Amino acid sequence: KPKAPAEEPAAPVEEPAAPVEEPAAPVEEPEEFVFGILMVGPYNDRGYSQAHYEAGLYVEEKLPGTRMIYLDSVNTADRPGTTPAQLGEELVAQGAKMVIFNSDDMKDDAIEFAKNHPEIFVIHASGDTQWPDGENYIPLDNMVNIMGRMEYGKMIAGCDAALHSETGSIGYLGPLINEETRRLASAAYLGAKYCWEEYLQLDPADLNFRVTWIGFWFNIPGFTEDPSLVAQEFINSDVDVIISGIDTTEGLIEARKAAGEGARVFSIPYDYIGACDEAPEVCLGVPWFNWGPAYLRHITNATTGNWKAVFEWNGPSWEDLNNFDTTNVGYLPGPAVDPNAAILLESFIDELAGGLNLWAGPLNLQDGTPWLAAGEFATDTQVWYLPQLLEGMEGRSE
Amino acid sequence: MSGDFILLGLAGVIASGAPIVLASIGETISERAGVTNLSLNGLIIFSGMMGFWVAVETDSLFLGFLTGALVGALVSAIVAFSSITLKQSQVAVGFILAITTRDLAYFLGNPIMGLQGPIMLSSPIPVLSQIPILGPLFFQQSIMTYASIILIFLAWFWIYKTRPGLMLQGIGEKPSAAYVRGANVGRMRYFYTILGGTLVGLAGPLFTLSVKAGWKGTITGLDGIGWIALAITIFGGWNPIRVAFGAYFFAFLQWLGLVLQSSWTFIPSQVLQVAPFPLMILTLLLVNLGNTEWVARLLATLPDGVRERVKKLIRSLRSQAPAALGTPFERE
Amino acid sequence: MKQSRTRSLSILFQFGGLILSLGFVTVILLLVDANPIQAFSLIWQGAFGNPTRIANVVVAWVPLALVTCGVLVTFTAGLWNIGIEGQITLGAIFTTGVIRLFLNTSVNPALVIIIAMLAGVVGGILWALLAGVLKVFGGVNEIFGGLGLNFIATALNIGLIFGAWSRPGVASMSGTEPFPEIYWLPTVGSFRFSWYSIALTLIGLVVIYFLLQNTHFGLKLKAVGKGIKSAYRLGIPTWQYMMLAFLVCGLFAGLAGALQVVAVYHRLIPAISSGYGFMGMMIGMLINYQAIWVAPVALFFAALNIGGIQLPIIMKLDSTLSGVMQGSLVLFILLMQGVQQRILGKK
Amino acid sequence: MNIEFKKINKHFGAVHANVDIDFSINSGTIYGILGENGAGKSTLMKILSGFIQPDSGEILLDGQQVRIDSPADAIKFGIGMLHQDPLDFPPMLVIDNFIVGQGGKFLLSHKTVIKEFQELQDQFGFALDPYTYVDTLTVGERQQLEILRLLWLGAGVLILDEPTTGISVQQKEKLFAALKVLAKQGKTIIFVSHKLEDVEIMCDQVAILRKGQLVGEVVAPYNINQLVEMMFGKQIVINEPKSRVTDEIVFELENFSVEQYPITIENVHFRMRAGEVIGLAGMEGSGQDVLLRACAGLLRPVSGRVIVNQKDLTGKTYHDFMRHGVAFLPASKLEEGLVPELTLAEHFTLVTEHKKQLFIDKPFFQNKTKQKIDDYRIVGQPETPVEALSGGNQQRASLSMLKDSLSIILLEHPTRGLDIESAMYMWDKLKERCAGCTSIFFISADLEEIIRYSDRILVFFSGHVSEPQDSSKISLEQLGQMIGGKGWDRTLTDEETYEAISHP
Ligand SMILES: Nc1ncnc2c1ncn2[C@@H]1O[C@H](COP(=O)(O)OP(=O)(O)OP(=O)(O)O)[C@@H](O)[C@H]1O
Ligand SMILES: Nc1ncnc2c1ncn2[C@@H]1O[C@H](COP(=O)(O)OP(=O)(O)OP(=O)(O)O)[C@@H](O)[C@H]1O
Ligand SMILES: [Mg+2]
Ligand SMILES: [Mg+2]
Repeated sequence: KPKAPAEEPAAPVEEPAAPVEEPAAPVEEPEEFVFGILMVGPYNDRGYSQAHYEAGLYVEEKLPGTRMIYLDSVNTADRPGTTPAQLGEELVAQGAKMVIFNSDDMKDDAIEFAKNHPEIFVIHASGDTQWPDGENYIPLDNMVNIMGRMEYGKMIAGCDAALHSETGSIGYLGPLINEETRRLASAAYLGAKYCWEEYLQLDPADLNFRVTWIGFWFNIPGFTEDPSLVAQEFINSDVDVIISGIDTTEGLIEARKAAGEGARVFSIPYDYIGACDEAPEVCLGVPWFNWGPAYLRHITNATTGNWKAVFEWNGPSWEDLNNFDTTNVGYLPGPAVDPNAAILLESFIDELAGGLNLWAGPLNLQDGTPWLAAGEFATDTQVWYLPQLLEGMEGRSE
Repeated sequence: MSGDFILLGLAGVIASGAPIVLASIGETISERAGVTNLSLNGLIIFSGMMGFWVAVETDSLFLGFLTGALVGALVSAIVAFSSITLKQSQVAVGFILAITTRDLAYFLGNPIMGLQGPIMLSSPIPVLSQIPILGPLFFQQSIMTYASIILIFLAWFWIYKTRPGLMLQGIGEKPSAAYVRGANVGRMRYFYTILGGTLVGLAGPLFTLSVKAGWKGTITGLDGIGWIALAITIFGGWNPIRVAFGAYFFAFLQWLGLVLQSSWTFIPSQVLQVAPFPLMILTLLLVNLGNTEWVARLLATLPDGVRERVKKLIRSLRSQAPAALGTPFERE
Repeated sequence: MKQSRTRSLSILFQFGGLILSLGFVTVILLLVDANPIQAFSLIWQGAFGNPTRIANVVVAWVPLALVTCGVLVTFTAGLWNIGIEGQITLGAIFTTGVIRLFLNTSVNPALVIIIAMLAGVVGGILWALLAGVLKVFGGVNEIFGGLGLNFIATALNIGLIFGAWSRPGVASMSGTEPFPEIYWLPTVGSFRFSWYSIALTLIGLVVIYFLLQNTHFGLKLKAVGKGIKSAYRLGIPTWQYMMLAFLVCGLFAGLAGALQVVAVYHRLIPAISSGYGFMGMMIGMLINYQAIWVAPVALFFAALNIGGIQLPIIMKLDSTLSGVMQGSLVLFILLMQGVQQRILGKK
Repeated sequence: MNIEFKKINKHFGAVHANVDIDFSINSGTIYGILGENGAGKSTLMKILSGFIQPDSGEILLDGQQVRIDSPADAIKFGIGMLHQDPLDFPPMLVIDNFIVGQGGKFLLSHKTVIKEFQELQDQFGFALDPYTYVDTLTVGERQQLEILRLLWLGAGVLILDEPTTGISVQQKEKLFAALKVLAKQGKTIIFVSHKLEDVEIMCDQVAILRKGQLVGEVVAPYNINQLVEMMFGKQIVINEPKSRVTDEIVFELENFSVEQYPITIENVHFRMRAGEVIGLAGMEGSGQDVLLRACAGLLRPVSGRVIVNQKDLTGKTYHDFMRHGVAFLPASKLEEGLVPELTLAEHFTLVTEHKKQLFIDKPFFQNKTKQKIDDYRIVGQPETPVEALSGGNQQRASLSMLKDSLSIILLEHPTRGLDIESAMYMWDKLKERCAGCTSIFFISADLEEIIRYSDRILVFFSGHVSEPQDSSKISLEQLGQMIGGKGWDRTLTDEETYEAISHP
């Protein structure tokens, strides 16, 4: 049991009767630990949510005595009239001792839930509220924040894209504009620029890196730009590698179509290790999340009494980027990778592993404001709260 | 911006407008016969999912489209049955189906999310595709896009230039008069409703197998398309050519929005995305103003010469719905 | 005597519709290899299994019942107010706007909540009147005017959440920054519902019932709905009554939107209308526009929504099954009405 | 073609519209079907033309028993029917109307068809422009179009259901001439009417229906009195109404012009006195309905003024007119007069002024409705939905809903669709109101009715309005000529009529 709850200041809030009265307890195997996951999308979306779902399966396998329950499509469009906090309670009612909120969008509910349920362990994936250095610090003893350092994945994706671009035009299919999406797009740009200059020995002025935002994580006719059209527009204007930052695979599909019609176009999807499957012939690789090890660690901590409220921003395992047991983010090269480029990509990864830091000055923001002076390296908070795209990138910052 | 880039963009507009063309012309045909099929929004999603599913299982684009067409026929048959045979409100049944088929699609389509399906690629037409400008615009498209373009003219031709088409206008206009001219109004309404629904049903797989290939459940990005297609039917005044224009115009604004995104930073990006809707309302307004009483009254106060001219203008804009649209036909 | 016979016959047909829809859903469930009995009982358990769940059903019931009340008024006037989704959204936007205005002031929070809710009501009314003006003075069918306005309302909502009202730095799908708790409508114990919303809903139900059943206003609305030309000739100011119907419906929709903000989400979220508007219209059709049935049937629909949550947790089924159940129920009941009329009409 | 009806029966709910109808019609004749309103004439003809099916009975064509299940079948057998209201497509071209429904080439080609269309219409002296829209034609022209269309289809039997209502004298003459030609060609013409004079000049033989039954067949020449007795089952005694005109002027039109496509009415001057009854005569679509609606405030005048009880109401709405004591009863009851699905009691609730009452006092209105039902002898209950009332009772209900103190009642076809008894009852009630100083302004297609009940008459001819005619000084023939556009010199000024009425 966590030590924390005792000190919880929110004590006056009365316990909802549900978890206590739930008759799930009596005939049970000794100490089964049930953890629940709330996923923002469908559990089998072959994207962000599925990555969490598979992490849950991973924990079940590695830690006998644990069992996952989940609820997917947790968003108000799909579950009208519900809140993630309320749905978390449903998981508790089914015996969950831990609830994982998998999306940044559930931030407020994760906090509300954690406050109201001090005896339940809460993991908020992608949140920053447990980060003492962060801008939104709200200490809660039963909450952990986990995020993968996807910036590395995106840098590798950017490099991969640059290595394969003949036209020097790379398109980044962005979702909505916020700190996270800005820093990921910028990371991709940094990776692309580095490989373009260092490995291909080309003039950075010839590298054209464009970000087009669709306005949401996926297409909603009438509200967002149509990502298929965006991808087409990229292709029509000479972009030959499309990096996707959105939840759906329009970039890949359009590249597949264009390739089928004889063009030389590639794409790099996002989020899920199996994302290339939808169009392997044009897939250069995928930066993917591996939430398993972090979940395993914190669930183990919870069961063994070692739980501690922390903020974690976990990097890749440089020994093996695609090792399910060790890495937090990975990069799986796709079937379409050119063998020569693969060698260069490998050396880029090695450089990163060796400590190459691309968040290094001199770097200006898109509007020319100096951001990092020469020789300066960005701090974690600077990267996390990146205020604009970087100089040299095309596209909106706000 | 090079001319080539614009040309390719416009070709993309024609391709991405194709399913909307299919759907709104399908609806036009059904409404011409006097039946409003309000189920479009759910129907497109449902037929898209089913078409994709079958295409994945059989690896056959043809079977995928066939399935979509069958789904369209089936759902519109329910609309036809309840409105023609049972004489229930078309709007009510269509509305319910719009919602139910959508949820059904999401429910049944859950297991096939994110699978890799076949994609319909473009098939350039040998000689024609080499014509400058017209070639890339019209002759380097997919077969279904060609079909959608042909459909526009076919539907137009059928309605205005053939004998059965004349009767089709008749049953939507005044079924009793069509009846005494020997038309089996009920059967013809069934036929055209189902035919229209079949075309709408083809729009679904055209999305999931080509324009927005793949099935991703609720985030496939199809929700709302059907309502848009319905509005375009009205916008087009039940004339296939004007309807098609409306569909392309919608797709064009989508494209314009993203092309201008980085240069026109002073406009929030939502504006061009929603632009079709105020425009649609405005058009409906223009088209209908001539039918309203207060305009008639206002006109009465104008001096003679001006009045005649304004009247002519309004008359030319006005598009009249088939007079019997939405009403059941009863012999006695 | 004859009346009671047709009455019981009609109940028989409605029951038939219910059975058919159950059968349909059962077939769907068998199709996906699921146990229908388990699914139905899970939904029941999920809705009424414990007090928290019942409370959650009530939370969903409030906006649903309110919206259905509003929809009945427009239905009575012969109007298809499909724009109701947008009216809910505008209600929520106005409410949020007002609270944001008072956020850092010393104005009494209770007062702020009241003003904000009034503003929400005004927002709903304005959006409804806009559809009304388009219909009455522009000749734009309310279905299409309303659809267009829905899209615009949602775009406005998303535009605000990701633009002018976005949280510092992080525009997110989670909505605007939550309000401090002093601006929340107080809830009952640890439950999520508030006596205030329930009281408002009950008042709304009673008002609508009497309005439509027993008042001159209701009768005139009905006359407008059944025969607008005749109603005009009989001396009813028809366009004014149509506008009034829009107004009342907008009022209820706006109130529902306001409550979603102050009582449920405490912020503006992207899908704030939650599809309640469309669901309310379906309920209206299902109950054949009779106000007395609003409360129980809305409760039933809310229960399906909440109960459906158990399906993915336990049976790994998608919760959209609830929507399928609701839709097929309305569809089959409507079809059976048609069958009944056909059979009895032939006699 | 010879036609034989054998024991035809048709029920509409409780109404037995055709009872064992049994008779035959020989080819080459013009055969009349006579009967009062509701006698079952149209029903029988609709059965013959396949529009509806009989409950029992047989039809034989040239001795062959046939089943006519639909108009399509009827067309196959060469039976064509001209319906009471033209069944054509108003927004379509004349030529398209002509073509639609005909077999022939898949593609439309106007050229060849127009040639034949012209040839055909030349035979009868019709002059329709194939490229105008049907909604710009007069009723008579639309009839001509239908006849041409049916002949083109090869109809051997032509059924005309009340073809002379609403067409001009010239058109009527043309029509009759054409029909005679057709009969000579050996076609069978069935002519349905309740206008004796038409039947008299046209038909070789008539069958008379009453209350769904065949009362007898008569061969020309006819004894009119005998026909009347057969039609109504009795001699009709019509009591002469008394005039109750007073001196007070309640309604005035000054330089009044109004237009509604395609009718324009210009510069009408006119005054009406309390208690006066004014009839508007004219062919359907000559503008009388336009003027009547303008007088009710339903149409806005282009220029001029309307003065009601010394108040200038020009440009005001119908509801303003209502407040000043004007009431309008439209012709089509369920479309414009009564609200379908609402009960009688609900109607009385709607029309009763309630002083800011919120709730409905149900018992009060129940009683009030019962009273009105008794007063006006309406066959129905307070709970009866109005659409379940018979036509006559709907008319009575509408009348009973008028407020008690009205200055002017405007009526469109107050007795259309009513049998003679109901019609007389209507007029008794209206005249009662005249005694209470209410003035009446009414349209009727029945010229006799107009002459009998009006004090003065306004005659309309394609938008032209005559000076008021003194009804006691105009004969049926003169009026008939005037509505056909002849004899327009004989007019009285407003002042003259005033003199004539106030000092008889
Ligand atoms: N569709 C119907 N439903 C119910 N009753 C009907 C219907 N059609 C006709 N009737 C009734 O049948 C009777 C005969 O009607 P029909 O139209 O044949 O009379 P008609 O002789 O043509 O009268 P008119 O001279 O007024 O045209 C009337 O009582 C009429 O009300
Ligand atoms: N829609 C209906 N629903 C129920 N009953 C109806 C309906 N239409 C007509 N009826 C009934 O059928 C009967 C005949 O109606 P119809 O209009 O033919 O009467 P009618 O004989 O012409 O009488 P009137 O001389 O008053 O017009 C009436 O008793 C009427 O109540
Ligand atoms: Mg008749
Ligand atoms: Mg009658």
